[in-house]
Amino acid sequence: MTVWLHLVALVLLGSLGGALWRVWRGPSQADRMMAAQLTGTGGVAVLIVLAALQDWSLLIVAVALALLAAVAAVGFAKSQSPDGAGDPEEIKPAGDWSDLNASEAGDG
Amino acid sequence: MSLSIFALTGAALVGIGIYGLLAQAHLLRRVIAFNLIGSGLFLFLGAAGSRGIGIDPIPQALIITGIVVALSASALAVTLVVALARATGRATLPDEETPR
Amino acid sequence: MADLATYALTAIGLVFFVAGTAGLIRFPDTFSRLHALTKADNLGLGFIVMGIGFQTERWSQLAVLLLIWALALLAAGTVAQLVARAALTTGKDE
Amino acid sequence: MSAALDIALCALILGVGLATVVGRGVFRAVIFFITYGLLLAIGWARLGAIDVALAEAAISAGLTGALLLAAQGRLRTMKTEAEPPARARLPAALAGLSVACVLGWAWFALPVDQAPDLSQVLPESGVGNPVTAVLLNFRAWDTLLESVVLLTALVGVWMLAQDADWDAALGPRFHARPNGVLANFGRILPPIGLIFGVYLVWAGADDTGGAFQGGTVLAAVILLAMMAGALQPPSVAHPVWRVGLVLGPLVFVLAGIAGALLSDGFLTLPLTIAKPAILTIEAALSLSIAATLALLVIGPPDDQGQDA
Repeated sequence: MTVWLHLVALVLLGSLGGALWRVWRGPSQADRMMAAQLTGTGGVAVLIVLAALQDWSLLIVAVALALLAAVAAVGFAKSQSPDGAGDPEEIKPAGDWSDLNASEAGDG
Repeated sequence: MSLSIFALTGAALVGIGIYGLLAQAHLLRRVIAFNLIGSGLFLFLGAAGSRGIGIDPIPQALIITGIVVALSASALAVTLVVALARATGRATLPDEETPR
Repeated sequence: MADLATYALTAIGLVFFVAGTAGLIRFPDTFSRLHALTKADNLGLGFIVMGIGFQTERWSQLAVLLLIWALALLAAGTVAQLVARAALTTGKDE
Repeated sequence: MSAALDIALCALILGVGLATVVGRGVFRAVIFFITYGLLLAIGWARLGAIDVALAEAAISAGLTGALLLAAQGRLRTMKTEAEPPARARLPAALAGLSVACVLGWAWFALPVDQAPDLSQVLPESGVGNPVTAVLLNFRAWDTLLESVVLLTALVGVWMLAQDADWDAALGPRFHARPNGVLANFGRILPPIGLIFGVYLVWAGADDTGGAFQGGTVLAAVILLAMMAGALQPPSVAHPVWRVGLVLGPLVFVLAGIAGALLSDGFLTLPLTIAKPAILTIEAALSLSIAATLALLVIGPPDDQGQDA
């Protein structure tokens, strides 16, 4: 079991490395941000496996990571808005956007 | 064995950070490079503190406070960068501009 | 028996993680890459959580594992929506 | 097998560290630095330093990313000059390489000291987590001064506000679409994070956790609630927040004076009251750390975004 769990952690780190390649390549900022988010999920998975391997109290680190996983991305969404403090959902996207729900469709 | 790996990684991170601090002119990138130096030293210290029997909690306590202080210093530095950019329109130090 | 379940479930989890990363690298545009991330990876994390769950020594550890997965799902859903919207309104700039 | 895992992890840490300093693009460097903190937390977990892993994870995931991304976005909207290319690369690389080599040599040249055996004195500290014992009892001076350093940094950040903005609320004016994804997230997560942060402070006496780790989680929760529009950032003069900022250092100093009067000297805690004293100091300290770190990341009062 120990060998297998080491192997699982190694493969997870490898998949994390693949996501890092996307952070490097981009091309858009959203690509980089989402790839970083994926490394976050992968990191949580690695920590869970390490908890089984080494010490169950490592789970608390995984909880902290999962809890705060979204904070950086929220900061990113904020910084992308025109005044640096808004919400991307406040802005209506350009062009035909038929996916908006009915309550929003009227207020153009 | 694995302690040496982490200690050497810490040493290499200090070197990488020094490179970034000297070669990159944009001040936000210098703040990041400075943080690399700090965390490399923490890693070195943490590995050194684990060499004896068991893990020495004193370096751990120092590193925890160090991480928090590094963040507060970074916050001050980042605010300075923004204030400089607001005053001059640049995020680089004036005397280090490449001559045109 | 428990070990067998761990082998199987973590293996499935790995498949999802690797598939998600492959999608992240191979898919042609930003929005299709978002799919790869938010779906495959969190499914993968779920299988890893279940697999490791068979190794826990106490019920509290299992509960913490499930909490981790729930938090990761909440974060991933929120982030995917916000980043996709940000990408839609600002476009590709670099 | 275990060594292979460590080598792979360290290779990733080094690769990401290198990616933050080479090439062009401030945004890319910032994103790499966020993932760098995550990998470093895994590294600390591998070293068995769980308290450090917790602090690193909470700081890098919860605070550093938001701080740097906000600054990068701010510089972009101010239309600062484009990033100049890297210069003097060879001398810089040589300087970095030589320092790294000296440190690497030092690792093998340094004598291996035995770690001091704290198991003898740990019962005298009143708490079971050795890291907490060091932070709040054996080396309490360091921790007290460090909490003052945090406050000083915050005052420094506030001093960079423009005169016209001084009375305004701290940071930019955050807003979100009512009942949108962000606003709802800002309502769901903070209660969970609050419980988790308080748990870390409480558990820190005997288990993994403590004032710094719990305070950092609470700071990230406050930051998130502010960014989602669920909590209004205070102004510089806000009385409740001011009390919160100085409460930790104040309680710490009072406990220290009590130690000087009742026991052996400043900041010594007699065993009979050590545990309740440490828990009280930790509770006050984590409140102050949470408030200080959150306001540090939010930044000085800044109305620039509004009139732009």
